[in-house]
Amino acid sequence: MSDNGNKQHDNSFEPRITAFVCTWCTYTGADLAGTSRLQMESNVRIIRLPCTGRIDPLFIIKAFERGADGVIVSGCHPADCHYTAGNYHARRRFTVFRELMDFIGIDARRLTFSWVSASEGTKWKEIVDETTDRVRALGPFTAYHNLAGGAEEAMAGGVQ
Amino acid sequence: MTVKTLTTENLSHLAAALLADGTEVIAPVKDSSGKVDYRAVKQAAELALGEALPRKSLKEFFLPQTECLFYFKQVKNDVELTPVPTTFGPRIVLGAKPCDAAAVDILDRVFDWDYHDELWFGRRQATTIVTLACPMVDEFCFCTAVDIEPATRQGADMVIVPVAGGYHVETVTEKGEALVTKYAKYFSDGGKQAEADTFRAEAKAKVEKNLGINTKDVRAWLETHFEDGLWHELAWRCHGCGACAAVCPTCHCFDIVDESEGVNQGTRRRNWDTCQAGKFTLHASGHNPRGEQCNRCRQRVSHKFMIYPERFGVLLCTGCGRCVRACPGGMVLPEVLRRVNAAAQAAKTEPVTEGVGQ
Amino acid sequence: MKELQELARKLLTDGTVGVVIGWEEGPRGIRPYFCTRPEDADKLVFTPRCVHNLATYLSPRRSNVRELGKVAVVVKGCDNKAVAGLVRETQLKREDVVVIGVRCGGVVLDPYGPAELTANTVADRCPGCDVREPHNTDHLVGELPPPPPGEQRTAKLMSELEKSSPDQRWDFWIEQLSKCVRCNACREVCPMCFCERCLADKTQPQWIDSSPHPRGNLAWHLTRAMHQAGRCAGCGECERACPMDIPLMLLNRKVAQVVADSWGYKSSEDPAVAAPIGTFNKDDPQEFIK
Amino acid sequence: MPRIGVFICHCGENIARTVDVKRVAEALAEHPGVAYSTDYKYMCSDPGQTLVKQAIVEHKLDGVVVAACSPRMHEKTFRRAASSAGLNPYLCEMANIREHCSWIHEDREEATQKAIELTRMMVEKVKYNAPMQAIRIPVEKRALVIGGGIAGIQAALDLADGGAEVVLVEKEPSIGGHMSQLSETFPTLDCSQCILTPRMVEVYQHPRIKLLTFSEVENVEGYIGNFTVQIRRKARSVDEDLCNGCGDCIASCPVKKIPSEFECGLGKRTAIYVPFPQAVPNTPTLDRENCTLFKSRAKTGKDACMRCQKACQRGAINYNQQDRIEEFKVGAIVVATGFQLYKITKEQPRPGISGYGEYGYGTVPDVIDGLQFERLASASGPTAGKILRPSDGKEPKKIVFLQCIGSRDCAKGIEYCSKICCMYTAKHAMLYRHKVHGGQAYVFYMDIRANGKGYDEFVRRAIEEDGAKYLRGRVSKLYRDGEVIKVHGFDTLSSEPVVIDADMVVLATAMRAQPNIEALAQKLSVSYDKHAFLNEAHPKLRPVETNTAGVFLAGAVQAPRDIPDSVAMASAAAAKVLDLFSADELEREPTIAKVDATICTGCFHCERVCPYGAVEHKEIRDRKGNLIKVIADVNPGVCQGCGTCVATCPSKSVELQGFTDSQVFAEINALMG
Repeated sequence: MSDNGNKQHDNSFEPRITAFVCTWCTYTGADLAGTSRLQMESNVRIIRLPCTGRIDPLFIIKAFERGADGVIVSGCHPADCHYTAGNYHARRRFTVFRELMDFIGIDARRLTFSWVSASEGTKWKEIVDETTDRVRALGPFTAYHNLAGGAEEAMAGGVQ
Repeated sequence: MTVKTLTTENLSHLAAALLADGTEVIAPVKDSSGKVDYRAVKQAAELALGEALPRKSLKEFFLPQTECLFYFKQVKNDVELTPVPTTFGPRIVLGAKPCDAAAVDILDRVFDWDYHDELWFGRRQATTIVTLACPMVDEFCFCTAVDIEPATRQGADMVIVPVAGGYHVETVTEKGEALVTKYAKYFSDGGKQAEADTFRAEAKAKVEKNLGINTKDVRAWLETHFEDGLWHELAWRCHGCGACAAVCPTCHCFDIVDESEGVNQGTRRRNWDTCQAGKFTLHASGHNPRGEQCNRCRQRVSHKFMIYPERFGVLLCTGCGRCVRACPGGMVLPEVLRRVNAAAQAAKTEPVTEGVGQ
Repeated sequence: MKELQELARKLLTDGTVGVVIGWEEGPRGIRPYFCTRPEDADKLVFTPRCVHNLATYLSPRRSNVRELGKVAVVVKGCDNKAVAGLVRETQLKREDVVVIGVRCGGVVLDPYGPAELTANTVADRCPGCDVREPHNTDHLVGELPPPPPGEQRTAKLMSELEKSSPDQRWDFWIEQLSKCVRCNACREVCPMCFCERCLADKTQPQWIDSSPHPRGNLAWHLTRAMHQAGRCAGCGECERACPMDIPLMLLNRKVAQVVADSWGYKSSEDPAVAAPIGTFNKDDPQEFIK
Repeated sequence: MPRIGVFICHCGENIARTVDVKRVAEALAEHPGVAYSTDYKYMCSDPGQTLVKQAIVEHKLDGVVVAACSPRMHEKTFRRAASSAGLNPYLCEMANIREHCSWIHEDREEATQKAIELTRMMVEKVKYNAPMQAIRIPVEKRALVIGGGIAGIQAALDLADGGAEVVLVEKEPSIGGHMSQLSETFPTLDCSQCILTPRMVEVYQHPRIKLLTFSEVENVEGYIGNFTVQIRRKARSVDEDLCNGCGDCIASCPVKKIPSEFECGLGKRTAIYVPFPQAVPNTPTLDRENCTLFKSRAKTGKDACMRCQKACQRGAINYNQQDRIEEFKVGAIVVATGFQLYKITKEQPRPGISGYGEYGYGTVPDVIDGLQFERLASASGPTAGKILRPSDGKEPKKIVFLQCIGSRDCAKGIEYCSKICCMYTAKHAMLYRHKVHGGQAYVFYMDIRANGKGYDEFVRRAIEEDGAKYLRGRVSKLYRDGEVIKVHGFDTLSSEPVVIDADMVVLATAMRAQPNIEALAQKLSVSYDKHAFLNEAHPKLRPVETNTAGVFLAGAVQAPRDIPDSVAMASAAAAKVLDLFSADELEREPTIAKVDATICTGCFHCERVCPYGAVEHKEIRDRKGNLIKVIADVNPGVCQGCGTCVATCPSKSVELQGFTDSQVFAEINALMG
C-alpha cells in the first residue's frame, strides 16, 4: 500500500523493522547511541515497553501482519533486569516462539533477540545495522503480508 | 424438463470444455489423504464424482467462510468506502450431492427475507448446479426423514443419475436447459428413465431405514418443550464447538467484523459463526441470554425443526449427517430426533407430556 | 470392565458422586457417557476405542456438567496429565473429583473406526507410552494390557518437515491452515483451554483476526501452540476434533519438544511439578540471543 | 473523533539539521484525529511549553504528542505542562526524534520520513491513553542503612538527627569499616581513629538508631515507603544485653594465635574477641571456627574448654545461641556496604582475575599491601606505630611503593582507576619519612591523580618536603635477594631501567566490589555494572539514587570513593531519604497492572511470574455470598509495572496501565499506512 519506510529516493528494497525494547536497558542504550551520534541504518522503528517481560509474541505476529520484514526484541542482560526477572521469563517465552516460528517456516533470520544494556550504545548500533543488512538480503516478507490481502481483495474486487 | 444421456467420457469432456470457455468448475476433489472437498478444479481429471461425501457442503461457494463486504479508509476527518462487486463470472458445480443443492435452495429464503443479499444472489445467479443422484453415504444419512430424497431436484439446475456407461440427465431449470443447449454435442438424446427410477427408489428405501420421524410432531413437541431435561443431557456431552455448524449445509449464521489493516483503514468482513459458541449471543452489557450450553443445544435443534419451518415453511436440515460425522463429542442428531419423535408420539396418547431427558 | 462398572455403581449408590464420566457404546462408535444412575453403570465400557480425553469435562466452564454434583472421571494415564494440569492451574481442586484410572494398552485413532489396535490404527500418542498405568488416582481398575503397537507418526512427519526448507514448511502450513474454518473445535475439546474468554475472542484490541483467512488462522494456531507450551497433555483431542483434519498435534509436539530440550520438562501426572512457563533458571540456554 | 495536538521540536539545530520539521508537522496535520500540529525551536523552553499549554486550551486537545528528545529526558516536563493546562498528564506522550532519529541519521529524506512515522506511532498510541491518577502510598518513616563504615555511619547519623528512625546493619562484629583501620588520613594527616571513634559512639548512643552488628540482610520485600526487611542476627555466642564488655572472657581464652582480620594478619587475636579496642559495640564475638569448644563439638560431640563461660561473671556466654531473623518495616534503604581490596595473593575473592605473579603473589616476605602499611603506621597497630618489617622486625631503610596494582590494568581485568591510591601512597611516603628518619621512599606511578581540595599540594609535599622519589613507570619484577628485595623497574621519563634494593615493598592495590554484593543487589532489585559496583539511577543527576525507588547508595558500593566523597554521598542519600520521609504519603507513577475480574479464570500464571509477589487471590461471590470463583488481583502498592503478567496471561485478563494492549496494538498498527 504505502511505501512509507522505503527510502523513496532509491528504488532498492528497504526493509521495515520493528523493535520491541525495554525502557531501562535497550531504549536507554539506543538513547546513548544517539547521544554518541552513532550513525546507523534508519529502518528500525522502536516500540518502548517497560520490560521484555511485557513483550508478547502477539506483538511480533501483529508486526509481521502490518508489514514488518524483520523484528528485533531486546532488553536487559540476564541479572540486570530492572524488575529482576522479566527478562528471564521473556527468554523462556521467546525460546519457544522462535522455534515455533522456524517450524512454521518463518525464516529465523527475520528475528533478532538481543541483550543491550544502557551502556551498550555501540552494540545497539551493531544490532540495528546487522539486522537491517540481514533482512535486506532476505527481501520483503511478502509471503506473510499477502496472507489475508483483505484490502487488496476489496480493491481488486475479486472474492472467491 | 429435458431428458438426455451423458457418457462418463463426455462428462469429462464437458468439464474440459467449460474450463476452456472460462467457466469456473467446482466439483468434489480428492486430496492426497483421500479426503473429498468441493473445490474449483483446474482440469477435468481432478473430478472425483460419486466418491465420499465432501467434508464441507456447497454453502461456502455462496456464503464464503470469510468475505469482504467493503474496504474503508479514514482520510483526515472523512471516511472513504470502497464496495465489493456483487456480480460474478460464470460458474458451474459438477456432481454436487443433491442434499447440498437442496440446502442452497432452502437458504435462498432467508437471504431474500428482510434483506435481499446481493452477494448470495450474485453468486447464485452466476452458478449452475448439476447434482449427482446419491446412493446413500452411510447409516447417518437421513434426508428422507426431513422431506428430501437422495436424488431430489430441489436446488439443482440439472440432475444426473448414474446408469450403466454414464448418466441419465434431467434438466430442472432454465440454467440447466441452457447448459444442455450450449454444450449439446456432449449429450445424447433420450435418457434411461427406468434405470434412473430404480436407482432413485433403491436409494430412497435404503435411507428411509435409517430414520423415520414425523417432522410435524417433532415441531409440535419443540414448541412446548422450551425447558426440558433433554437439553441438559445433550449439553453434558456437547463441547460447544462449531464443527457441526461449519460442516452443516444449512447453518448460515454469520458475524460481521471490522478488521483493521493499518492506521484508520480496514475491511468489513462477514465470517461464519455458530449459535453453539458461548460468545454468539453475549450482549455488550455482559448478559448472555444463552449463557449455558443447554440453551445453545436447544437453539440448534429448534432453529432447524421449529423456527425456520415456522417462518419459511421448510426444515433447515437436509439430513446429510455431516454433523454426526464431525462431532468430537459423539452427538447424533438422528438419535435426538428419534427420541423427540417418540416422546411426541407418546404425548399424543398421554394427556401430560413428559420430558425425554433423564 | 466389570470392575469399572461395579465401582461406578458403588460410587453412585452410596452418593459419593453424582455422575461418573466414562465411555459408552453409542450409535456411532464409542462416545463420552455421563452415568448418573446406578442402574446405568453397566453401560460403561473401556476398550481401545475409548479415545476421548474426558478431563475436558472437568473444566469450570462446563456448567451443565457441574449441575450433576460431584464428578468421578475415568482416565487413561495420558488423560490424567490433563487432570493434573487443571489442578496445577487451580481450575480444579483435586479433592473435588474422584479419579478412576484405567490401565491402558493404547487406543485407536478414531473412536468411530475399527476397534482393532494395530500399528496402522493406533493413536499417535500411544506408542512409547510411559503412563499405561495412571498415577495419583483414587481408584485404579483393569489389567495392564501389553504396550501399544506401532510408532509415532507425528514424530516422523515432524522430522521430515524439519529437514525441509523454511519455504517448504511455510507452504505446507499455509495450505493446512487455509483449511481452518475457525469452528474452534480444537479449543473447545482441549482440557487446558479453559479460559473464560479466549484471547481469540478478544476484540479490543483484536490481536487475532477472527476471520478464517490464512492470516487470522496462522495467528490463532501460533498463539494456541504458544499457550500450550508446558501445558499440553499430549492427548491429541484437538487434532481428532478438527473437521478439516489439520495436523495440529505437529505444533503441540514441536512445542513440547522445545520445552523438553530446553528445560527438561515433560508433561506430568503430578500437579506439584511446576510448569516450565512461569518459572526460569538463571542459566537457561540462550544461544539465540545476541 | 480524538483531538490530538502534535508539537515538533527543532531542538535548535539538533533535530532540524537532519529532519525537515516543517514537513513532519504538515504530514501529521493531515493525520486523522490530529486537531493541531506545529513546530517550534525549543519545545522544552518556557515559550515552547506555553505553546503547548495554549494549544491544549484553544484547540480543546484531548491528547498531546511532543516529538522531540527521549522521553527519559523530558517526558515529565511536558506531562507537567499538559497538567497545568488542565489535561491529564498521562494523555501526553513523546516521540523520540532526536536520540533515535536526527542524531543517528545523516540522510535528511530518510530521517524526515522516520520522524513522521515515529510521531504517527505515538499519535496512534495516545488515542488509547487513559487519564490516570498517581498512586498514593503511605511511608514508613524508618530507614535501613546497610553497612557500618564511615558512609553508613554518616548516613545513619544524618537520618537520625533529621528525625528518622534508623536500623543500621553491619556484618562484622563492630562498626567502623575500613576507616577504623587507617592511621592518618589525607590530605590533612589527622588521626583516623580520632575523628571516627566519636561518631561510632554517637551511633551507639543515638536514641533513634538501632544498631545491629554481626548481622546481615536476609531478605527484602516490598517497595518504596513500605519495605519489609529480614535481618539475620548471626549467633555471637555472647548475650549482648548481659555483656558489660569487661573483657574477662578474652583474657581467659587459650586460643591466642589467630591472625587478626583487623590487623590484616599482622597481629593476633583470641577466639573470643573484639576486633579492636575501640570497637562499637564493645561486646565480644566468639569465632566458632577457631574455638576449642566448637572444634571439640564437631569432632567428638562433647563440649570442652568453656573457660570463657566460667570467666564471665554475668553469664553472658551462650554456646547454644542460634542465628535469628528479625523483621523490620522500613520506608527507605541506604546501601553503604563499601569495598574490599584487590588481594596480592593469587586467589581473589572475586573470580575472573588473579593477583600479580611478577610481585610474588604475596609470598615474598615484606611485600605488603597499603592497608597493612596503615596498620604498621597506626599508633594502635601491632607495632605501636613503628614502621618495622613483618619478616624480621627491622626498620626498613629503603621502601618502594608501587601504584596501580590491579587498577587501570586491562590485562589484569580492572580497567578503572581506584581513585584513592595516588593519595594514600603519597601519605604513606610521607608517614614513612616522618617515622623513619633518613629512610628513602620510592614511588612507581603511572601518573598522579590528585584532583581534590588540597590533594595536589599534598603530593607535592611528599615529593618536595619529604623527599619521596617518584619514578614514572612500572615494576616488571621483584624478588627476594638475601636481606633485600630486588625491584626491577623502568623509569620512562629518563628511559632507563632502575633496580632498587628495597627493604620493604608496598603495593597500592585496587578497590574492588565486595564479594557477593550481587546477591544483596538482587535482593534489592538494584542493577550493577560489570565490576559489581551498584548502579546509580543517573551518573550525573541522580548519583545517590538507584533505579529501584527507595533504595539509595552511599560510598564505595557505587564506585571507588575516598572518605570525603563517601561522607558527602552519605549525607546526600540521607537528605534524599529525609525528603522522602517529609510527606506522609508519596506519589507513584500509575504504571501498574490491573485484572479484569469478569474474564479472569484464576489460572494464576500471573502470580507465578510476578517478581514482586504483587498478585493476590480474590474471591468473587454472588449477592447471596456464594463463592463464584477465585481470581487474581494486583496489589497496586506492590506492583512495579513490569508487565510480565500481561504477556503471560493466556486470556489477556490483565492490563498494564500506560502500556495497555490497545496502546501497543495501536503503535504496531501504525507501522502500515
